Amino acid sequence: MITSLLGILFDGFAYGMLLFLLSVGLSVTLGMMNFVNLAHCSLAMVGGYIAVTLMNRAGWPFFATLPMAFLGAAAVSIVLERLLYRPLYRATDLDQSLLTIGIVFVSIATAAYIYGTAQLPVQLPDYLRGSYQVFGRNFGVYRLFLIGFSLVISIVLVSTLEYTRFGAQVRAAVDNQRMARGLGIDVNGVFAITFALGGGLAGLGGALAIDIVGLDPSFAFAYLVYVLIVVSVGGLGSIGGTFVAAMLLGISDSAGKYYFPQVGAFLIYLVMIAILMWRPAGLFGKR
Amino acid sequence: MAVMSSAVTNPHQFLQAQNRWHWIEVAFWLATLLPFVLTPSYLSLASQIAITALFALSLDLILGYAGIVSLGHAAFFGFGAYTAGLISKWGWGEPLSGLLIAAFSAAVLGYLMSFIIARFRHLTLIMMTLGLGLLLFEVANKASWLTGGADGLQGVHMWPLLGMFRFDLYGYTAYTYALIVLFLLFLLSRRLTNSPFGLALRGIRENLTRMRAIGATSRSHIRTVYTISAAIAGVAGGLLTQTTETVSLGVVDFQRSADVLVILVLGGAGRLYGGLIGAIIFMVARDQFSGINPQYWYFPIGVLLIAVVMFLPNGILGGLARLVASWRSRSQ
Amino acid sequence: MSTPVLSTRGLDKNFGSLVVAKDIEIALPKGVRYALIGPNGAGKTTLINLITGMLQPDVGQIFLGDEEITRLGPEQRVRRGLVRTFQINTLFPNLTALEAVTLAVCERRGDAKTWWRPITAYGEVLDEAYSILTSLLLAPVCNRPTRELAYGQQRLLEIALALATRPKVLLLDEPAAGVPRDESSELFAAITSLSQDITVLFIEHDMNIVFKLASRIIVMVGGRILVEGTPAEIAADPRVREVYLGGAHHG
Amino acid sequence: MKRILAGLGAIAMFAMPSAYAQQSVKVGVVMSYSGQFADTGTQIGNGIKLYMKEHGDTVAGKKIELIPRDNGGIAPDVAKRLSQEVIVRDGADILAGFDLTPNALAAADVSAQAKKFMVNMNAATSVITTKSPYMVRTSFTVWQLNESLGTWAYKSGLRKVYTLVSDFGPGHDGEAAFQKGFKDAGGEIVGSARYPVANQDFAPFLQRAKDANPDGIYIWVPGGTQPAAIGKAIAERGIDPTKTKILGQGELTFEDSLKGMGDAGLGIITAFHYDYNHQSAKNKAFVTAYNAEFKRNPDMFSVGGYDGMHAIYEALKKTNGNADGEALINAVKGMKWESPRGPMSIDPETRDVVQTVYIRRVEKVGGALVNVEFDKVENVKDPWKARMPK
Repeated sequence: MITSLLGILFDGFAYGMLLFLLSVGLSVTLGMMNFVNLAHCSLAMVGGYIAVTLMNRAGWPFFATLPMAFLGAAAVSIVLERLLYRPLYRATDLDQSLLTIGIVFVSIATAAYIYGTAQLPVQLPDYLRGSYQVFGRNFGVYRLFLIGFSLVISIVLVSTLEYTRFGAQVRAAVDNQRMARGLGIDVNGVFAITFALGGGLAGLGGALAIDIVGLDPSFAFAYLVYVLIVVSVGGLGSIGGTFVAAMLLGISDSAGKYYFPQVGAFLIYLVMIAILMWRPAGLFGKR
Repeated sequence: MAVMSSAVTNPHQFLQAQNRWHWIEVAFWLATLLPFVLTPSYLSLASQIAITALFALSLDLILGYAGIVSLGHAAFFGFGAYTAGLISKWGWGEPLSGLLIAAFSAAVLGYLMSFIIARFRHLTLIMMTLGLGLLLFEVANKASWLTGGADGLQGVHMWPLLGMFRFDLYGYTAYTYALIVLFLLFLLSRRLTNSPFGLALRGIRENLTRMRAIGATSRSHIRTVYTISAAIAGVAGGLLTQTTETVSLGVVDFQRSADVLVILVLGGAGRLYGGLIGAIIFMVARDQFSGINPQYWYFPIGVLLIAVVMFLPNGILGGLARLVASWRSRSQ
Repeated sequence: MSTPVLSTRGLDKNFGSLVVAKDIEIALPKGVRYALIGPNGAGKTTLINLITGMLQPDVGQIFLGDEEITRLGPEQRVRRGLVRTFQINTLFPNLTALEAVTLAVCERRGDAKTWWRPITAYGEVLDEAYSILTSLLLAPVCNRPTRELAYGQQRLLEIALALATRPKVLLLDEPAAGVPRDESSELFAAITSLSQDITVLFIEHDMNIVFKLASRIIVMVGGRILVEGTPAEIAADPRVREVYLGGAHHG
Repeated sequence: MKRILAGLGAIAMFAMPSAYAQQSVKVGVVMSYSGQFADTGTQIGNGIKLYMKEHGDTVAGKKIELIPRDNGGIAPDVAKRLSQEVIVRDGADILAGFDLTPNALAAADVSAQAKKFMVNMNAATSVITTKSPYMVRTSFTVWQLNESLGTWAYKSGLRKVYTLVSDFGPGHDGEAAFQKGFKDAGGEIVGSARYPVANQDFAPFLQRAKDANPDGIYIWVPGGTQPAAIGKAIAERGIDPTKTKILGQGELTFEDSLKGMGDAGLGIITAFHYDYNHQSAKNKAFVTAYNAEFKRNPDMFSVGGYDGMHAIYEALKKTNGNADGEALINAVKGMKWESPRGPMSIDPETRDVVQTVYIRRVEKVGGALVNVEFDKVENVKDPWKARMPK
């Protein structure tokens, strides 16, 4: 009993960390900059395709592809931010949604054109595959890696935004643009970098996700709902909240599927509705 | 703008002028008859556009007027669709009464959900509507003994409309039927938005805090409009069932909720014709693009959406209205 | 003495460790013009929020006439005649002035639930709204969207919306906030000409205006009522002087 | 013409533009080219194109014209509309494609109403072919494959099996078919679960299956990104396919899925009607041509499209170019041919496909994972329709 519970917690935690990596960028851009970027998962898809291309066609090792996935997605978000998002910072939510859905459509068609509609296979290096057996339970190596990696990322992220000069600039620019400009902060630059960071993290999440969930052009839509759930349950703009929400949803998803497989599909939505009824601004949301 | 403010001394005249039918409106509705003559082979598409336009109109009442963004409006569309389908399957294939029952059942669902919806705003509201919509999808999938699950509901057969007009392969009956229902419900919506209640809805959209400060019963308004909107969405769903004699999970899925939102915002939310124009442009574009290239039609549609946002903010109608206004003020 | 129109008993409100209202007791008789003054952060707007139900007090009671309204929602209090305006314009940007006031009148009369009759069928509602706008000199711009009105006109519209609800008690939160002094006369003329049936409580910083308009003055400091009295009493009170002169460096 | 409007007859002269299209036969191809099932449509389309390239675009003096239309996923209303439109607007004589059951069912109404020959190239629910007397199927049925697999599983020595299926119609069919075959033979189902259609993380489900201690786990998965995820989860759970047998319908071990699974896939046993690794001269030529044309291997969708076109071509030859629905369906009844998948025929009674069900095991051949056929059940008809009261 205890060991099966432990195994479930472990699996759910790892799945939650995957959701965290995919969502945290959106939480930052939506929560801090008030920009509804529904194309967030397209950036994750960009990261995924970069990783797969480098591994399968150029023969790069898995770990070497991760920074490239981050940088590639970050570069794409900078381009998007410059060309399309910046003129719309003051537009309505609806216009922002429509624009970014347009980008999702374009990204799906582009991915289908370049890579075809088939899903792309990924082979991890041997040392990330298989599992350790403890107490008769199997703990997947890759899941272990995911957990460790995500913890590191979140620590780096939180400390960057809380304790560095750049973090202070971001928070100042978000709180009061005019005052930040007055203080000599390059608000445009800060926003661009924040977007790049959010996009890069999505790309990283995409690259890490493909081993567990696969990759095809519909990825840009398939994960959008989950990511939005994580962000809203966690509370906008709160990195800690996103972390907790992702963990909670990952674990309740896993536990639900193990203990009550007949309600598996309902559970994640029920959890979300219950939490939002209780705390409409999300677990750690301020507004 | 200059025209409007030119010293209207009598407030009655001004509002009456606003409520009066503009010649463009008359022309628009006359133009909806053109497919019968010009493109009779497109009548099936035309009827599905009319149905989608009706669905978008229902969303416009809550989103465009009351400011309630919903990513789960397909719940009501689907509920109406399944209701209409089940009634027919159980042996009552009369379309008009079936449509009324579909409207009523969707309204009941909408009324129940409105108690949850009226409590939330912003992202939380969107996620609530999304979550409830997805739950309904899963219920429809699980209850395959009732809904046919992923295979779709089988055995839907409609009796002739008014006992005279069969639903034919070419879509004459379907389009005529859908167009008349659309027009009637459009008249109803037009009346609603020109009523004191319609004014209150716009007040809710504009400023909820101020609504409380003038003693408005905002939550009860929201419940009312949500119920009406659900009923209209249910009619749209019922129409789809009746004119195609099929029902599948597609009527309640996320894609349908997202599409109708895109259509409405594309056309211009908060204007009764926004959903109608959006439906026509989106569906004709999709039909044409996917006819040219069935694989990559997402690309031009995506570019279309991006272009509209960049060059015509607030949707096609919103953008056009602004262009017309600036052109008028320049020509004066 | 008859029952006051509006009274509170022992209102407390804390945000965490920050005390924003402590033991507030007021009693406003019918028709009196009250000014609520005090340095920034004294809790004046908080008090209005508490009275109108935008905030819930931690402790204490609020009465409108004989009726306790402590647990009622803001809109229920408005329907009983307790109405406010906002320090920062809180209007309907895309509604015309006429539409906004018509809406407020409709809500008061319970007509706003009607969705099957066009608004043009409500002649008397429109006339009433138009006459309110006329009395506040807004008639010439009544068909313009609110967002296009001049700032001073928007401040007047704040009052017009409140009047449309036919208030018994009107709480004005800095009605002239942001209006240049030489342009504020219209506003204060409007306030002066309000019906004597309406009890008015207004927040204002300009002491000249306070002393000209108010028949009684409440002074708040640090979430408490320091003193209440006639303008003459307040002007002579040394504690008030202390707050306004000695407390200047707090500001 | 019973359902074609009575009252508006005068306007009907716009209809049926096919009257002047005598020199060509138009085939409306309705399936999903976009969305979640985009690859299905792509591969069926490739099969169609290859057949036409090999056999020319003219048959019995008629030029074959394709009219592709995107269904965009599960949307029977769209399928029905598109089918109507290709007939009334574009003058199609034949309906083809149909990747998904609900879409095929909706289009079947159109085929029956308009009396048009309809070739179902993929949708695999048994009931579909009963909905139009003018429909033929060139793919397979879920019952055909999985009941055979259930029976075979017991014969191979398995006694206790856990079933895990996708929670929608075809998955339920797979579950029922396998369980029927297995239990009728004498086996025991020790547990079962249905996973959500859009499920991504399979660890909890497989853990639950493993904890039931079965000899084998039967999995039904509809393709897409899920099989690879399942394969990886199997390995990660420490389930050894050589000890606890993993059984499933062929989608579980699609080429792409195997690439994603890696060695975790070794030993998985599946029942299927086609694989590019099927050993026959006909298939070798087919795979080579396919690779030359599309730079990838064909799969069951491709062969459904390829054989579907074969049925159309051969039927037209028999009718001498007459594209009438009645004539074509009669021509195709009982037709037999050698397909890349092996011998296949059309059941004259049900118009459904009769073919060999291969039992395959994943093995490593020349460094790559492939499905190796090691047993087969020949001439399998759809068992569901065989049991249906006549």
